[in-house]
Amino acid sequence: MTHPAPHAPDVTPIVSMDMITKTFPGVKALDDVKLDLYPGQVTALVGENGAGKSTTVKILTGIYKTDGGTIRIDGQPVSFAAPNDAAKAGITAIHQETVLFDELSVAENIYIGHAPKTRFGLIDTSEMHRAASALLAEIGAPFNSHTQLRELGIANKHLVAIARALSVDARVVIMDEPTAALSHKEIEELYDLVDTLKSQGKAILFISHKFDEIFRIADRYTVFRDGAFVGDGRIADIAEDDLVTMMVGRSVDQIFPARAHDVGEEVLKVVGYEHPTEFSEINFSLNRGEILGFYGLVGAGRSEFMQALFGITKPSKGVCRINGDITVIRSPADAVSNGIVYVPEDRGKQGAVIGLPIFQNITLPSLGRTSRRGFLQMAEEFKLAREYSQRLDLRAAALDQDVGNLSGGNQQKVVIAKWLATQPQVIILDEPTKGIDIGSKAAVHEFMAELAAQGLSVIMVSSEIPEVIGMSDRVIVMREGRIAAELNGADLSPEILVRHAAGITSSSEGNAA
Amino acid sequence: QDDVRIALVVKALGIGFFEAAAEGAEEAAAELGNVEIIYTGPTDTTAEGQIEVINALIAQQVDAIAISANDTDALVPALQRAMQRGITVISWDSGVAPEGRQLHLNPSSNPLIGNMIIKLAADHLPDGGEVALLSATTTSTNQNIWIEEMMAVMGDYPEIEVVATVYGDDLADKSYREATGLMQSYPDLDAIIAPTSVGIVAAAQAVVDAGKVGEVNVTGLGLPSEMAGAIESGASQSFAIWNPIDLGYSATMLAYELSQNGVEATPGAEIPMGRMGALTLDENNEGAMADPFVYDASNIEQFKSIF
Amino acid sequence: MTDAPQPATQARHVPDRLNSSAARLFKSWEALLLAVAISIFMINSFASPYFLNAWNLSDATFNFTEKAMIAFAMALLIISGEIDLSVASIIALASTAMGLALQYGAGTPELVMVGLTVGLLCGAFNGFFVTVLGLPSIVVTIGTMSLFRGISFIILGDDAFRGYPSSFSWFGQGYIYWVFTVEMLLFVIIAIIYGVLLHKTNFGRAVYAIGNNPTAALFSGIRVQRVKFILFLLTGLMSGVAAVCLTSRLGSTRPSIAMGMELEVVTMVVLGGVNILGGSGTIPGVVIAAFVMGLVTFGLGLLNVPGIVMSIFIGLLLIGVIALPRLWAMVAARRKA
Amino acid sequence: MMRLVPVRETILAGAILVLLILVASRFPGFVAPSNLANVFNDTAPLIILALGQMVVILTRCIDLSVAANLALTGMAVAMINVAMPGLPIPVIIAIAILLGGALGAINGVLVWKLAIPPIVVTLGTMTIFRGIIFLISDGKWVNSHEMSPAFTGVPRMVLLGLPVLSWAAIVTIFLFAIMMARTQFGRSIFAVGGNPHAAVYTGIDVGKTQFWAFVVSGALAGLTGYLWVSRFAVAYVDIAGGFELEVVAACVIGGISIAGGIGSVGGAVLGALFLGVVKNALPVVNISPFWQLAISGSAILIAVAFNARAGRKKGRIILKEAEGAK
Ligand SMILES: Nc1ncnc2c1ncn2[C@@H]1O[C@H](COP(=O)(O)OP(=O)(O)OP(=O)(O)O)[C@@H](O)[C@H]1O
Ligand SMILES: Nc1ncnc2c1ncn2[C@@H]1O[C@H](COP(=O)(O)OP(=O)(O)OP(=O)(O)O)[C@@H](O)[C@H]1O
Ligand SMILES: [Mg+2]
Ligand SMILES: [Mg+2]
Repeated sequence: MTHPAPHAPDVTPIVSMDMITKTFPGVKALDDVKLDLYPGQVTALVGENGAGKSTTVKILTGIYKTDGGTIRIDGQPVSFAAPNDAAKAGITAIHQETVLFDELSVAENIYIGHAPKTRFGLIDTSEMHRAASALLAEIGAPFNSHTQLRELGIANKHLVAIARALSVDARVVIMDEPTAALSHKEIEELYDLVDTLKSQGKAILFISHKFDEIFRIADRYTVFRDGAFVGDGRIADIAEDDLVTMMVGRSVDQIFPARAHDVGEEVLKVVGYEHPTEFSEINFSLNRGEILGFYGLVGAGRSEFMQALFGITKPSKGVCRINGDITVIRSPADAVSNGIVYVPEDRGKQGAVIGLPIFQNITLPSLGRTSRRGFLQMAEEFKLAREYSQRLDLRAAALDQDVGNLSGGNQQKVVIAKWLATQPQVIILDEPTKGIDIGSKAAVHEFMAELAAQGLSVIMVSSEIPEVIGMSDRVIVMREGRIAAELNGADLSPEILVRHAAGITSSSEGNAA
Repeated sequence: QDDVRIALVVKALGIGFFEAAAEGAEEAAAELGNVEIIYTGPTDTTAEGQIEVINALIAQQVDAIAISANDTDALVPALQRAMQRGITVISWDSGVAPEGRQLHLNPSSNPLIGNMIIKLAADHLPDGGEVALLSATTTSTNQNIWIEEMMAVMGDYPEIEVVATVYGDDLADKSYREATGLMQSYPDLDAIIAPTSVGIVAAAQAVVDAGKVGEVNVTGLGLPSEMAGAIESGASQSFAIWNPIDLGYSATMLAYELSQNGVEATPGAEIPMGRMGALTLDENNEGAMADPFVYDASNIEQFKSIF
Repeated sequence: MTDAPQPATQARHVPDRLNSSAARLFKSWEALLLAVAISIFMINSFASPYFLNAWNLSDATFNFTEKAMIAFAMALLIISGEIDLSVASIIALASTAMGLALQYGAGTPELVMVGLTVGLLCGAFNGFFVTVLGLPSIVVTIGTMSLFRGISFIILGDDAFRGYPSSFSWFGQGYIYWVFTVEMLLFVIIAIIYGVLLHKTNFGRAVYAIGNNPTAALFSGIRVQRVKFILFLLTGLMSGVAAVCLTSRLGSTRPSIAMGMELEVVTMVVLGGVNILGGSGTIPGVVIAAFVMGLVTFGLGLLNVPGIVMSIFIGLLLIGVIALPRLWAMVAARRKA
Repeated sequence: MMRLVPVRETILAGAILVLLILVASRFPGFVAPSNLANVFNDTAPLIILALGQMVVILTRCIDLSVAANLALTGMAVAMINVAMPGLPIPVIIAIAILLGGALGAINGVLVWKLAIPPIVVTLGTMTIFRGIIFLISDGKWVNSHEMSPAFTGVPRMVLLGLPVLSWAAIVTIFLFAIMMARTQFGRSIFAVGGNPHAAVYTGIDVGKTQFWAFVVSGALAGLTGYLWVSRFAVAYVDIAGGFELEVVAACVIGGISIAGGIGSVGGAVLGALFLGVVKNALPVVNISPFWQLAISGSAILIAVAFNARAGRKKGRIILKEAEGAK
């Protein structure tokens, strides 16, 4: 159904950024970068975490002002004083974070800022809902325009963000990691939408850390490294390995670390965990030195369960045995003192205490050890922080720097360091590599293997099939709040995982075949 | 500097009554020649505010403090400290407990005022009726005493019934609302007695707004300048007040006598206060300046521009 | 990372500190505030001949010691991201309770016990609504602000409790040595206790963590609700201490006691550099702010400036001390561009 | 659908109704139309201020300076009236609104341009405004006999059976209902409070919206300043002292979330009316005025506990059975 895109090299870009520079206090986020977006083509922007991709998006949408350089649209230099100017110039974006309003209706979320008006200058609500309904129908959204946004799940919210981007008649559509929160089916629908936009002659900027999808839908690529432009070209002309090398500055071994799958005695046993609305009948055990993968589609309730295990939410039923003893965990403090720690999925909100210095973040749960009778001992704290930041190869200017100034990947390292410093028995990693670039990802995998080898038990929640299969000794698949299957060894194949996660039983598969 | 500094501390700055008293103090100062008046007070009627003011005055080593107190008891420690540092302390208008001052100057005698306020109401109710009290704050010393004195003589007015006592906190809006509430709760109400210059004005306004001029008579203690409108509209037939100018004048004179002329404040003493004659102290070292004076349509024009 | 160019053992070195401690001290809010305090002191000494007098300065401390006692506890509460607007009303209720106890023949030790206990109970009441029911503290304490004082009014009406024993007057009127009052001693002791608690203990670290990010603090194993509850208890307790001092100083209890003091306490805390949104602030800052406010009120009082005009200065100081550095940064940035 | 019935508002209206019935069972006179009109008239200033405060709170700010703004504007127009008794009242009202708006703009600029937290800004301006009243008036009162009859007459002038003061509240309610539901500004207010971060991305200037919210709140405080001073026929430093807390309380009782983004015009109005009815009913049912403070404090606590319960997230409901129907 897609037309072959006009690949003629002489086609002129709609948007052309040149010599763009942007500095934040202490960080040169962009340094003389260039980026061209062509009509009817998808340009993939790739780079490590903190390479400056999202910053570029924010400059193109008028949220940040540049310190230098020019942006041309159809060859004419433009400057955006505010987000509205970018929208007027025909640039629209689906941002990396969902930027919507829970208390407003779907239609208002789509049209806020550019709602249709009546003759008296008031918002024309009926026209707004009509137009919104039309848009929602176009992208196949399973809800109507009057729904409160609050009532929608994360994937549907993303559809609203997409509808909003389409509601302005844009010529340039930017998508910053649009598939990170979507399930398999929705991702496919998004790809179709991208094809449609392409065929309408729109220029698309697509940001992703997933190489399979870049090679599937992009026509061109641009690579940034550490805020600098490295190169660009046609996807058809480059091999995956070369793109990775360009991006990281070296070649990266994408093989998962080899591990000896010899596991020790049982450390943790969960029996009959239940919650009134979120999960039910959770039974499993975890052994010393084991990596237990938890796979499921987004929203399967894995995080909810892990948080219950960590004492954040209260299960209505069920017991947990640690080293054979029944242990009641009422709060994270209980969990920590029993050697269970949790690296949350939402780094900014739940992980790092932004505002506190790095060393204080690292020692926060270990203060009992670094202090004397409740009184702080700064020297002990620095000692502990130094030890673990070195172990994790933390990149920071100083240990008393605010953790908020670190890049996402380094914040993640601080969170992991904080937990390792407590010398836990069980570490739960919720989506440890989400939004992490390919280079750091390998390091995290390496590190997990090392932890397991040292006798730590690891629970890894992940939605990435290769990671789950590559790292886990055993995998539990969750679906709709329940354990759908427990798999290991030969059963670990992508097809089987997806089948259990999506609830396709073997018999129905047989019927379908 | 050899000027005698006398501080006139009032309940709160900006109240017409006290502004007039300050005028009287200045008059006394002019008469005495070498006196500097420090007119001061908090901006809200609180004891804590007055204490801060007193502390500042002690620090300046003023010669005398003449205070109209927001609280009988709370000011005592601060004023005692002032006396320890050699400062003459008297109270006037609204008093402090005896251990916190050398003498107290009552504007009038409390029984006279108590009788006066009920008589003003009764004079216009030959057949008796229902009256209600609108007082200042629940903690105002003088209002409470006058109401007590009034209750003591209620036997002389058998036809008059006091149906309620409410508090307007000396705030115009609260007094207004309380007065309106009174007229709603007691549809047959005949008079509102407000022994406070803020309350009486607000009550008069409330009566006018409720369209009850002629039905409900507002009386009590008020300032002619503020009550002129109410007399004119008929919301108030008459009201009383002592002359605040005289009061400020007398307080200053007394403070001067005590601090400069070595006069002792002891029970039975007679202390001169210039053109106002002399103050005779009772067993509590208190004395009354003069009778309250009644204002009505016949004399209001004459006084409204004075205070 | 097996074939990464660098061997994993040679991790890069991250220094402990970015700036020297002297540099940090110099740039701090406390330094700015101290400069303000010293200039006010100088101006006052020139403006009034009565200012530089030990007894006068001693009297002047009464203007802020009671407020500051509460301000220290309030500083911790505000750093943790909560606020308590009911402190002045707790004073009223605690003072009323002491008055009641007096009616039943309580002596000085019992009176103090009653005052502190009622303060604690009020703090627990606030803490319950905020931490157990999960309600916003600003709203809860606006409610209890009316409720606590309302109960005092119900008990006392237009009456007053008086006749406190003379030994009781020691707290608010007594002197330890020469011009040094009992309240000053309490002020110093409480300042030290809270300074140590906030800056030198695990509890203080938890307070900062909670103020910066309560969710992450919870996920780090800190008992967030318990810490907050304790902070409400402490604020209630300090209000109880202030109630003892104020009642002792006034020698009587009326339901309108300490009316409006909550805003002065909050002003003191904010002027002391505590971020009203939580997460940062220090006890030394609050101590200096207490002196700044005391010096301004006392200095202007010596010139017989009415209290309300003084409050203009406090208001300007509050906004100005925060606004000026930001304005300056803006102007500097513009000049650079 | 749940959304069609605004739950909070209905329950609050129910509570007010129950209150009225209780009072009426002992004092039928209280619910006579004329008395209810009085109660409404008495509550009108609170309603107007609560609407202004609502806009500010919705944008995640708070305006503690409303009462001081009211007092300052009231004093200013009273003094203008004394100086120029001939100045027509519409001009006076325009001055009041403009002056109030200008004072609000001071708050707004400090919040917008210098990013000082609103509670600090308005705590500061609250004391500064009060101080300025003292400075311009020299602490003196402006009394009724000094004001022109037209000045004091307008709010009590009766139009179609209701005083102008009541009409001022009704018109404000009407304008706000339209503004909040159907204008770009009104919707932006919800967006800014609901998710300021997202508002930036959708091209809404958060600071500017907050600025205008303060201007609106200030302008209404200015208008109320005139209405208040002319109604009580007196102006002095301390008028409406502490009223800002009552205004915030009305908003809280009306279900306006102090965290911003949630609330409605109906809620603010009902919250104000609730307090108005309580305040007016107490003296009538002969409960000692000393009880009033404790009762309104309890009302705030109950209302906020209740609102929080009603607004609490119901969880995500992953388990299918839990949804019931299946
Ligand atoms: N508001 C800001 N203030 C200070 N530094 C910032 C800000 N926004 C981004 N940065 C810094 O700029 C750099 C580029 O960040 P950016 O978000 O553009 O990276 P990215 O390529 O989108 O990374 P990711 O793949 O993790 O999304 C990082 O070092 C980041 O820490
Ligand atoms: N309705 C929703 N509103 C907001 N966020 C949501 C919603 N549904 C899901 N999310 C977010 O999506 C993420 C995944 O949801 P959840 O934790 O329930 O499922 P999971 O099986 O753990 O999925 P994951 O694969 O992300 O770990 C979480 O970050 C959650 O906060
Ligand atoms: Mg990004
Ligand atoms: Mg999850």
